[in-house]
Amino acid sequence: MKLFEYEAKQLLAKYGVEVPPSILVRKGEDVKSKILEAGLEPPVVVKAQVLVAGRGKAGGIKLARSIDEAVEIAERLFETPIKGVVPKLLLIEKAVEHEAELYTAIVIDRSERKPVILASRFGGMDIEEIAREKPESIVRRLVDPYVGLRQYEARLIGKKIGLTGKALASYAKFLQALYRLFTEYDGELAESNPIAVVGDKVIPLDARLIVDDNSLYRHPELGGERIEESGEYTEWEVKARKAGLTFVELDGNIGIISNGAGLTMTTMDLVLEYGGKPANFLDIGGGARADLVKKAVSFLLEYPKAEKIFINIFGGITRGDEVARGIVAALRELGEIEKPIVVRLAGTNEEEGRKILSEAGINAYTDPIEAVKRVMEL
Amino acid sequence: MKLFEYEAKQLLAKYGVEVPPSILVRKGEDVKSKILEAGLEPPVVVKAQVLVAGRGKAGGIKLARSIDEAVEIAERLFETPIKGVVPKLLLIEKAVEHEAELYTAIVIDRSERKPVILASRFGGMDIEEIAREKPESIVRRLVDPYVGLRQYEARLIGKKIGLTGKALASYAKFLQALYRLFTEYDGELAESNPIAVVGDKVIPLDARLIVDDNSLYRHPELGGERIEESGEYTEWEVKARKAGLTFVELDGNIGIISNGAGLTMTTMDLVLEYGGKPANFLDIGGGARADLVKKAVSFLLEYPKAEKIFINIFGGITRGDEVARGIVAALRELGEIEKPIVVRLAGTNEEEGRKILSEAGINAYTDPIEAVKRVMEL
Amino acid sequence: MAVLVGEDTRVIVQGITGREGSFHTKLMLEYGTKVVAGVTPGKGGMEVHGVPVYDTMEEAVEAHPDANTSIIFVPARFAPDAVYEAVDAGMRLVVVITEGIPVHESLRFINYARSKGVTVIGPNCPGVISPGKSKVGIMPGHIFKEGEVAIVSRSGTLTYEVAYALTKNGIGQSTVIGIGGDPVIGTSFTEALKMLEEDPQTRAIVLLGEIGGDMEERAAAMVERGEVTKPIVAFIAGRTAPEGKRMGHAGAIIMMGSGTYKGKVEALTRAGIKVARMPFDIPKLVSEVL
Amino acid sequence: MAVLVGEDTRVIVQGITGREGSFHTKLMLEYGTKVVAGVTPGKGGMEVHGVPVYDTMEEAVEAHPDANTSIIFVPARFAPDAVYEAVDAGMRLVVVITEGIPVHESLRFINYARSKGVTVIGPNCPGVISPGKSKVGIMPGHIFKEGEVAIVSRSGTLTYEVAYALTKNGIGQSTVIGIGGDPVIGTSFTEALKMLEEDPQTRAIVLLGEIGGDMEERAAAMVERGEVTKPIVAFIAGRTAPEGKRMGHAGAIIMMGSGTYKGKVEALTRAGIKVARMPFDIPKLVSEVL
Repeated sequence: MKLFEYEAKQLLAKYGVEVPPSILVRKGEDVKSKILEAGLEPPVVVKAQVLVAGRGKAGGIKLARSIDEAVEIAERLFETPIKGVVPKLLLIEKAVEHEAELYTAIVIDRSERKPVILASRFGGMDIEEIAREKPESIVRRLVDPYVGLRQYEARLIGKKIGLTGKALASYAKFLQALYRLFTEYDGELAESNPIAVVGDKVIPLDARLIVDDNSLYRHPELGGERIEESGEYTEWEVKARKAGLTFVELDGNIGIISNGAGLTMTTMDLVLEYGGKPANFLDIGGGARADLVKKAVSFLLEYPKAEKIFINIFGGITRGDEVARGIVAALRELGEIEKPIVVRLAGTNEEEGRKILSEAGINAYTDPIEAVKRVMEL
Repeated sequence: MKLFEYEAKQLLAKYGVEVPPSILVRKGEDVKSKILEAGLEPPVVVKAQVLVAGRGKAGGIKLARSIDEAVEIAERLFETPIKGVVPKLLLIEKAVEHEAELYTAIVIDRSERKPVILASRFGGMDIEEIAREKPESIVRRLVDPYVGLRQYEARLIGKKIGLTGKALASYAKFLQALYRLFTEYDGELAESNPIAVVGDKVIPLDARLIVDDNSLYRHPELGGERIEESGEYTEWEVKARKAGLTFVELDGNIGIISNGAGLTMTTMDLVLEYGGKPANFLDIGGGARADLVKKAVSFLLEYPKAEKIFINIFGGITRGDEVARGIVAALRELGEIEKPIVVRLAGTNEEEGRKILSEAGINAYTDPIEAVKRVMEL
Repeated sequence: MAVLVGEDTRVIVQGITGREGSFHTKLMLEYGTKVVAGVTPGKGGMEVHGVPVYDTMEEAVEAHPDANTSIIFVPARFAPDAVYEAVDAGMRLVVVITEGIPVHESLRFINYARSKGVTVIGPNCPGVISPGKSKVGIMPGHIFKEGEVAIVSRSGTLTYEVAYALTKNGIGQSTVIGIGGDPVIGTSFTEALKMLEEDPQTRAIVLLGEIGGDMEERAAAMVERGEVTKPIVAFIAGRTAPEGKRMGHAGAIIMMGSGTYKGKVEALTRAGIKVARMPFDIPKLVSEVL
Repeated sequence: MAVLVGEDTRVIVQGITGREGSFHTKLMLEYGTKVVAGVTPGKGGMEVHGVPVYDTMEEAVEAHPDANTSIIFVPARFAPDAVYEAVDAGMRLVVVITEGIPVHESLRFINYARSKGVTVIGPNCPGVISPGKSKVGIMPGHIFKEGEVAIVSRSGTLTYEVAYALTKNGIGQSTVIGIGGDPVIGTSFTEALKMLEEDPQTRAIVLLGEIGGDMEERAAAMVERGEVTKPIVAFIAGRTAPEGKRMGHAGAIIMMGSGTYKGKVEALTRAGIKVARMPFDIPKLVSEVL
């Protein structure tokens, strides 16, 4: 789950990092009086609080040299979709004059199974751009998850991206706070770009935090998933997530339900191979029970892009009988079947499942290729 | 530094441990109305908040069956020294009926360099008593300081001291909180004795925490050392600690100043060996500068038990010239020297020190035995 | 021979009294796996399908000192604890079936296990089977057949699909390892390949990858360096997956342009590995290299 | 031969620009110790008594790849960090002079160093000297003399006293190790004895203990088990110390009736170790066993 910039900055501030003075405004609020109340003097930066990537380039960040200009920009931003998402919140922040811009991110190195810090003296650009244009500027350092990021390591990284003296000490402190944010909030990514160098100190001008969805149960203070606000999901994806389904919308017309990410993707590939186009990815995961299967089938029956439905299940922890019961229940509830459905069933409790389906008049395939061919015929 | 029971319990409560409902009363407060206000129903336990060991046996903990009795006990306790310390605070706590009492402590195992948990099903007794009478009941478990105390380990310990079901789960939760207290507050000791087993859960009836003095700089919320309140120190020891001196009062008449704990103790042993009795232990530590030495000498000049003063310095990180300057400054300030002083000086910058002393009319010895013999002659 | 699990495998099931734990204990027993004990805190003294249940791993190991492998069905919040308990109890292999474990927890327990020399498979994986010898996982046993081809895979169900196809074509398997779909897992492709390279029973290896991460690229580099000499046939799921979308598995996402289908296939091909267009082509390709 | 420090020792001083760091760098250089570099963050580029100063250990090691030993004079709040930095920079021996480090920090960095195979001496210690070869510590060099008797001690100044007495009596020292006065230290008596037992230069060992803890008892047990065969003479400071009072060192406290003078002397005597009544008796006792 992505946090908004202002949330990530609040957390950094909690860990002792100096962030620019700012106010948060909601649509309909009196921007001018809020700015005056807070004593925020221009120039200020008005920033759309949206979760899409590349917000700046998409016009979501604007400099205002006067309060009136800030008000005007704010009004405009509240009406402007940023990569399709209209901001509900704006962060109005004191513009910070600075000498240099740095880049720092913390992610997990999958093969080392350790957090890794990426830092560069070339902030402002995104990391792919830096990697392409100034690869030698990127400092990488693995962190022992049990020991944490030692101060000396933070200093060493700061030194390698060109800092010295008090600014170096300030960066080291900032980096330790960013690491703390990353670990205490189960970060998949903690990033600040750019980080401004202002005389003796560094100040993060932007901050991003992506929290591991699996950890959300232990961060109730984050208020749960921002499915709609995230801008990551289409209307049907939002619906699916709210229903607890792992669903990705695609452009074709063949609805797909499968179990396991690998098999679901392979089912997509298979449909394509036989000349079809998948309308979606829908993975019921491992160990799905009848009610989840029913929910998935009902969802695709309603999902307009799916003109026909291909259910491809190979049971391991998922049991064929549960799958069959779910399919039957969904069809029964809908009354009249409006869309053709092809089922392929193999693996755990395959026989029991096949029996349940055949009693409901559905003939399940064993061979996936025969099944996909049937899908194409319908 | 020892924390008061009520402080340790507040910290445990912060970590989610259920502690008995209680109020804290100060001398002069209206105990009755405070009890009524808090809705504390008798029976209650009135407990002197003092830091001496064996408070219960010394009469510092009393059960009151009515509010009036509680008031009466409180009044009495405020007048009663517990092992020499008159309590300034009382904790009045709801008495908890319980089926069993457990013992649990966490300390550091010096040779393993790891925290170690000690637990026994025989709470109420102190650990030496348990070790003597029921040694087989003591469960010991080392904890990896990087991994921390895992829940399964807490459960395993609970099981080994006879808990099952929900009470076991409650104990495991309690023990993880106690471990957290121990590590987050730099404990030398975190102890709860007894821990009451009350149906489905455990409730700590007492709690102790000794915080490593070296760590106090990072626990400012604890409010610094409780030198006087601790009851650990004599009047002169309190004075010394406030002056920043490492001083222990003893029964003899020969004042001792030395550098390093080992050498200071050895100097005590040496005085005894030659028929004298040390009046104190005063270790100026490593790297003492002139002002500290001056402070130490001035202190012993004032300290009445010290009829004569034996200064035994072997310099390493401590330099002879600094020591000499300190001695000379102290004597100069006092004007007339009232007490005989014998100085033995060896090690780093020995020559420079000897020169400074001889210029001030003091003849420093090289040989400690000659020096101690001279002390005995004076 | 086979790797990871075999005739000597003696299993303790952690979370044996739960729905999945109990169900798959039954299936493992039916397959012939030697499940010697189960653990569920607070359920000590019970039996599940004839397997004695203990409150703690310590007690289970005390009663069954030959136990060397644990399989974990414990819910995500408690699964990390179960891994530490298994490692501390002296297991040599810990198979973590559980899905949904926070990745920071996984990286901590994987580092811990590795520091003690213990192999972790998973989390979020189907487990390991050495057909005819031992099954420590949730895969349907009847689709496998003993033989000489190893499978190592990021995806559970895709593994079954391929194993089934091999079996139908008369090609048996030495060991099938479902390494798991999470971004951080205990045993990666390269580590699994290293084991299989040294296994005398294994003559060829099927590698089933997915988009996301760089494990397939690392495996390819290892082959290019000459560290794996046995023939490998690969398949990568997600050819048609769009960028920036998480395809079910947390690990299966093309981010910042890396981890693409194309990049993976190119790296594998460059290393001389045959990449199947569809998983159903694998039996044929395997026959060619055997 | 000697142990821990010798002719091959190349020292980096961490905290070299501080008062103590600079002063003792001078004394170590005068003694002949090969101090190759110093580190103080923010002071890179300076020189201290001709020794080049770097901002980080990494830079120091890059410029002086022969460095193998660090000595730490950094203030207590920053000293733990300095230890991690030294360990990560590849030092084989880290001598921590600093006093006042929180014990939870010490136990963490000691566990860390040990996991990397690095020896820590201290904290709160005078360091190590192999007379005539190298001095990595704060002890006054002139009181030592090269020879065949090792000293291992919890107390700095007491060590000097005894070394001085030995030297005056013509008895030289192989290596003198001040292990430190804190409750948790990197190298204990038993670990030091193990090294000295294997050192060909060392013919006898002087062990200087204190009240508190059970390190002396453990050393005695080790001797009883026959793991140390060289003759040992011991002295325990604190015969006249009262119970429950901390005698300067955090480690020197008789608590719960354990760690007493009497208990330690009995354990040592039972193991056949001669215990001197006063440190000044040690030279005579050593002469008898040499």
